[in-house]
Amino acid sequence: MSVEAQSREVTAAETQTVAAARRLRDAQTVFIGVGRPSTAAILARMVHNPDLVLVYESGTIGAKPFHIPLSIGDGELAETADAIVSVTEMFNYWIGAGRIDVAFLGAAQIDRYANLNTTVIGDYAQPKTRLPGAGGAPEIASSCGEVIVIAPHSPRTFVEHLDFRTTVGHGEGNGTRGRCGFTGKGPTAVITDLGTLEPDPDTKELTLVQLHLGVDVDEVQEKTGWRLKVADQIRHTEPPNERELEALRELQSR
Amino acid sequence: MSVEAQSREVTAAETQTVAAARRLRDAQTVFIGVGRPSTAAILARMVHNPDLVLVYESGTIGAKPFHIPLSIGDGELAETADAIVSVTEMFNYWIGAGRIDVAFLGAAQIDRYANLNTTVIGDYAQPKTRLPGAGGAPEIASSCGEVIVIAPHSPRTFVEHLDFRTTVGHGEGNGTRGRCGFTGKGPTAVITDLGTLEPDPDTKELTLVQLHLGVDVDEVQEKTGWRLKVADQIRHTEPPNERELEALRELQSR
Amino acid sequence: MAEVTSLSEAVAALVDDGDSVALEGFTHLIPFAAGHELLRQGRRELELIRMTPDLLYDQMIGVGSARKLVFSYGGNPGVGSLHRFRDVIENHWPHEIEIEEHSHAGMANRYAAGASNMPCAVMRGYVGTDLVAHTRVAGITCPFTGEQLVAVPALNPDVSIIHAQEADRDGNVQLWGIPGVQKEAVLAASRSLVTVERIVDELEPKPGGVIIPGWVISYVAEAPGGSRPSYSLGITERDNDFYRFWDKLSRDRDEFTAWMREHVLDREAVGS
Amino acid sequence: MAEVTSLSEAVAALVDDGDSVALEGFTHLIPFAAGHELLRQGRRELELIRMTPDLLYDQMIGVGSARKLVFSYGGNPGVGSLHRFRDVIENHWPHEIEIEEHSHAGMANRYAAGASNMPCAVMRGYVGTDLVAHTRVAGITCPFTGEQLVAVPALNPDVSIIHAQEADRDGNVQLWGIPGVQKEAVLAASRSLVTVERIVDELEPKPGGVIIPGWVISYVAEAPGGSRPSYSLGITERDNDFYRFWDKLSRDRDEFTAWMREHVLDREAVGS
Repeated sequence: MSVEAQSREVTAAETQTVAAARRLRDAQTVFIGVGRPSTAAILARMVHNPDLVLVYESGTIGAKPFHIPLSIGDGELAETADAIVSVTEMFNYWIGAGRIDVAFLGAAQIDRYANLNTTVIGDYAQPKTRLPGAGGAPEIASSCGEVIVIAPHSPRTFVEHLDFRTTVGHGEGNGTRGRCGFTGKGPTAVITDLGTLEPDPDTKELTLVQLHLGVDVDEVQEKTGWRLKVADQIRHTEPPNERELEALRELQSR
Repeated sequence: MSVEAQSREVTAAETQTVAAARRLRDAQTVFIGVGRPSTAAILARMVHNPDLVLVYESGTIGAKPFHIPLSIGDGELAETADAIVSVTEMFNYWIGAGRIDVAFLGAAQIDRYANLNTTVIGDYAQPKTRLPGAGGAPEIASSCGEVIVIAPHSPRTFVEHLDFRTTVGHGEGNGTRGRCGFTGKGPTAVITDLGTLEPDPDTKELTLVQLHLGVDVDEVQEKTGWRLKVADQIRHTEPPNERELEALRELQSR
Repeated sequence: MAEVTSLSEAVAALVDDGDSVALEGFTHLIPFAAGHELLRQGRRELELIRMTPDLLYDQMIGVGSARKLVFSYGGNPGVGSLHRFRDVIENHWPHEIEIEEHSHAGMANRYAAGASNMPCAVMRGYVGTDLVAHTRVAGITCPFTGEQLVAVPALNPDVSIIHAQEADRDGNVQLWGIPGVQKEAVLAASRSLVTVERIVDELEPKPGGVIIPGWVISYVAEAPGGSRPSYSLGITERDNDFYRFWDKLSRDRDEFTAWMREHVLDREAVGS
Repeated sequence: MAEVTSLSEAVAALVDDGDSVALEGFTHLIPFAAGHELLRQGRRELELIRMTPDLLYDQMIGVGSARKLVFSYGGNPGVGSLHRFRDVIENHWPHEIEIEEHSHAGMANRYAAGASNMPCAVMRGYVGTDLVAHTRVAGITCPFTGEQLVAVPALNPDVSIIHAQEADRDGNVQLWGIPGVQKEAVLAASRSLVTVERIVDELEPKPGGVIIPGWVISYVAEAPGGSRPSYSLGITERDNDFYRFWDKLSRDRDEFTAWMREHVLDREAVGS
């Protein structure tokens, strides 16, 4: 693999996935949906945190998939789980009770306070695009220890105003979560294919803190639908190292 | 057994147990505690209703004990059950949901409206006798299809006023259960070692409707702590037949 | 005791036009065969209830059997959109339907309340979202702490239909693997049908096995492969390729209609 | 991850005087060994929580370790009275304690609320009984139907202790047979201990097996026979004769005290 790994350029998607995986280094448990979040969590178990407990909303706790699952209920998740519980128990005893350290969420729209829309584009009654809906996101975001949003960086996704607020990130800014009685910290990072945004400690407004290799601030601003807050000292994402890259490519080739 | 069965006189306890078992002829499911109710239900499965589903509050559904269990959680109940559920599920999904046709309950005190006391004799704060308490009885009595009370007939048990109302039978008479929002019919019979009482259809006051062999109304009245209502046409309990008696004695000898 | 009969007889006896029907199965054990039989029997005006509509409800909505849809996540898991689901909401094709959507936590608690014969369930959630203005949820206060919580109304379908691995001849059912909300759905419904991969002389309790006694089930019908393209753990595998195939096929109304006629409507019932 | 250690070390690390402690196990899997170790370590002023106090709490109350008792059924199952339980309430021997009693349904829902990190649970029950005047229950109205329901406060013990058949070396626990409210008790508590019959290299999922992951448990300790005279299904049998024997022995304060000294207080911890 090593040679092959060298022989190919690192893609933005790979950088994004690795950046997400690294965030799980110190987590005990992670809640994940399908797609890139699932890939990142499996990668983290391979490289950064072998004891990481993967929890899927299908009720599988401690799943150890060898392949990247297509659905959150693939047979391999059930076969490799430490425990399988009903969906009711999952949301009441595990998610709602706040037992999960980190949750990965995606979104079709995200605003400057990391509130998420997965319901509709356009008007609710007459939507331009009907999206899948809430799923587990609202309660996952309110109860899990922290939320990491993984989204493609484009003006269509990073919008000034959500068409529908499906999931509360930081609401109208600092204080909203407290007023709502949420137990979790909410979004602590938004990881895109261009870089990483984190909420400002005081205002909770998303701030660009990290750029992936070869990306500059102007490009990120261009692809963000509001006047982006940028950290004074902007860091560069450490590129995927060989071990991470080999593991990720090997995983995706399974 | 037959000869032996003939050779011994039928005891009042045997008549009471058989009378209780016969009440389960048409039931699909019965909820039982330990002691005589359990014996009666097992006897009913042996003689009157082989498909009867025995449900114990320990969470065992469809238990088929060969021996009379000492506790409601004996290993044999778990080993022979169709399904075992948590106590939370038992009370929410099964008892509270009203899925059980008949429940057998006992009591230290019972009043003329078949309300039950299993909490204290005397004052609550300074009881003369502290009894075990409610257990599952209040919700069993409110939610099961009907309740059959099995109790020894004595003035200490059949009292004018309960020292504590642990479980509502018919409350202050007809209408109480409706006002409380109970879904089940409540007590439909009280079976004692002397006879059977049933609530009056209009007033719900317990009425003596059946006398066991060799018992007369005066004796029942003597052992009842209030002026007992007696049915115009009082029936005599059909004595245990040979099959019932043999089965009961064989069961108790296991 | 459940009556063990054929899938077509069970569906005919259980479901009327206009009924509220929950066909549950959380990714795993989705009762496709039963849903297809509903369509073959021409049931209409149904209130279709499912946490995850998945391909099955995409198909049922697309052929016009639904009057209302109650759900919490209407996507093709891991693939993308459900195109018939989108088309009926975005363009009212084949006709307009009513929708009621919740979060997964809300739907799961609604089923649990229904199974407990409670009028509602109390939980935390929905707060601060636009869902509150568009669905049935209400505030309720904890009498001990004063905390503001939310209540969701119990879900009690006229009919619930699930798929399981096994039943015995008395209609006692065992399923294992991801249990989802199937037990709750059956216990919450007025009437129920469980289709099974196989009927056995005696259920042998399995690790992770969930037993549903036959006396709380109306009908049991044998339907081998009845969860395809979903799966029945240990017996069939999830057909992930079909989920990808559906993404392409279902984009086009005519292709969808032709496919449904050929592969569902003009077919015989499984196990009949 | 749970720390796998000895019973005496786990109890010393977990429980302080004055704590609220739930030792659960519904007839089955009652953690006698752990309760006895609490007594040997001289814990006092405990708030003891159990649906069914059973012989274990009769012993713990009788030696004076309790400040308060929270329960729903204080009898010797199938035998009769718990004499130490009666003596402390009727005669304040060895000292006065506070009691809080509920119905089984109330206690089970309180544990479930605690496990869900909810402040209360909503149910039907208590209505029309004298319990309402003597325990913590409050009316609450369904916002959809207007039905008057009751709420019970969540139960969140400082420490929950249960017994199970098996654990692996990471502290993942499996129990089977009657599961009672043990999972809820562990999830509702701030800290927890699970004693097990045996520690195995790998848990093999059993029919009816309930798995509690090690990462929600504080300590796991091996305690073979640790549920006697209760039982661990498949490993030990319930000692019904001892339950009958206790009925006679425990009537007399001196005989009780002597027996406890000889068989519990002066003994070594199991598995230590």
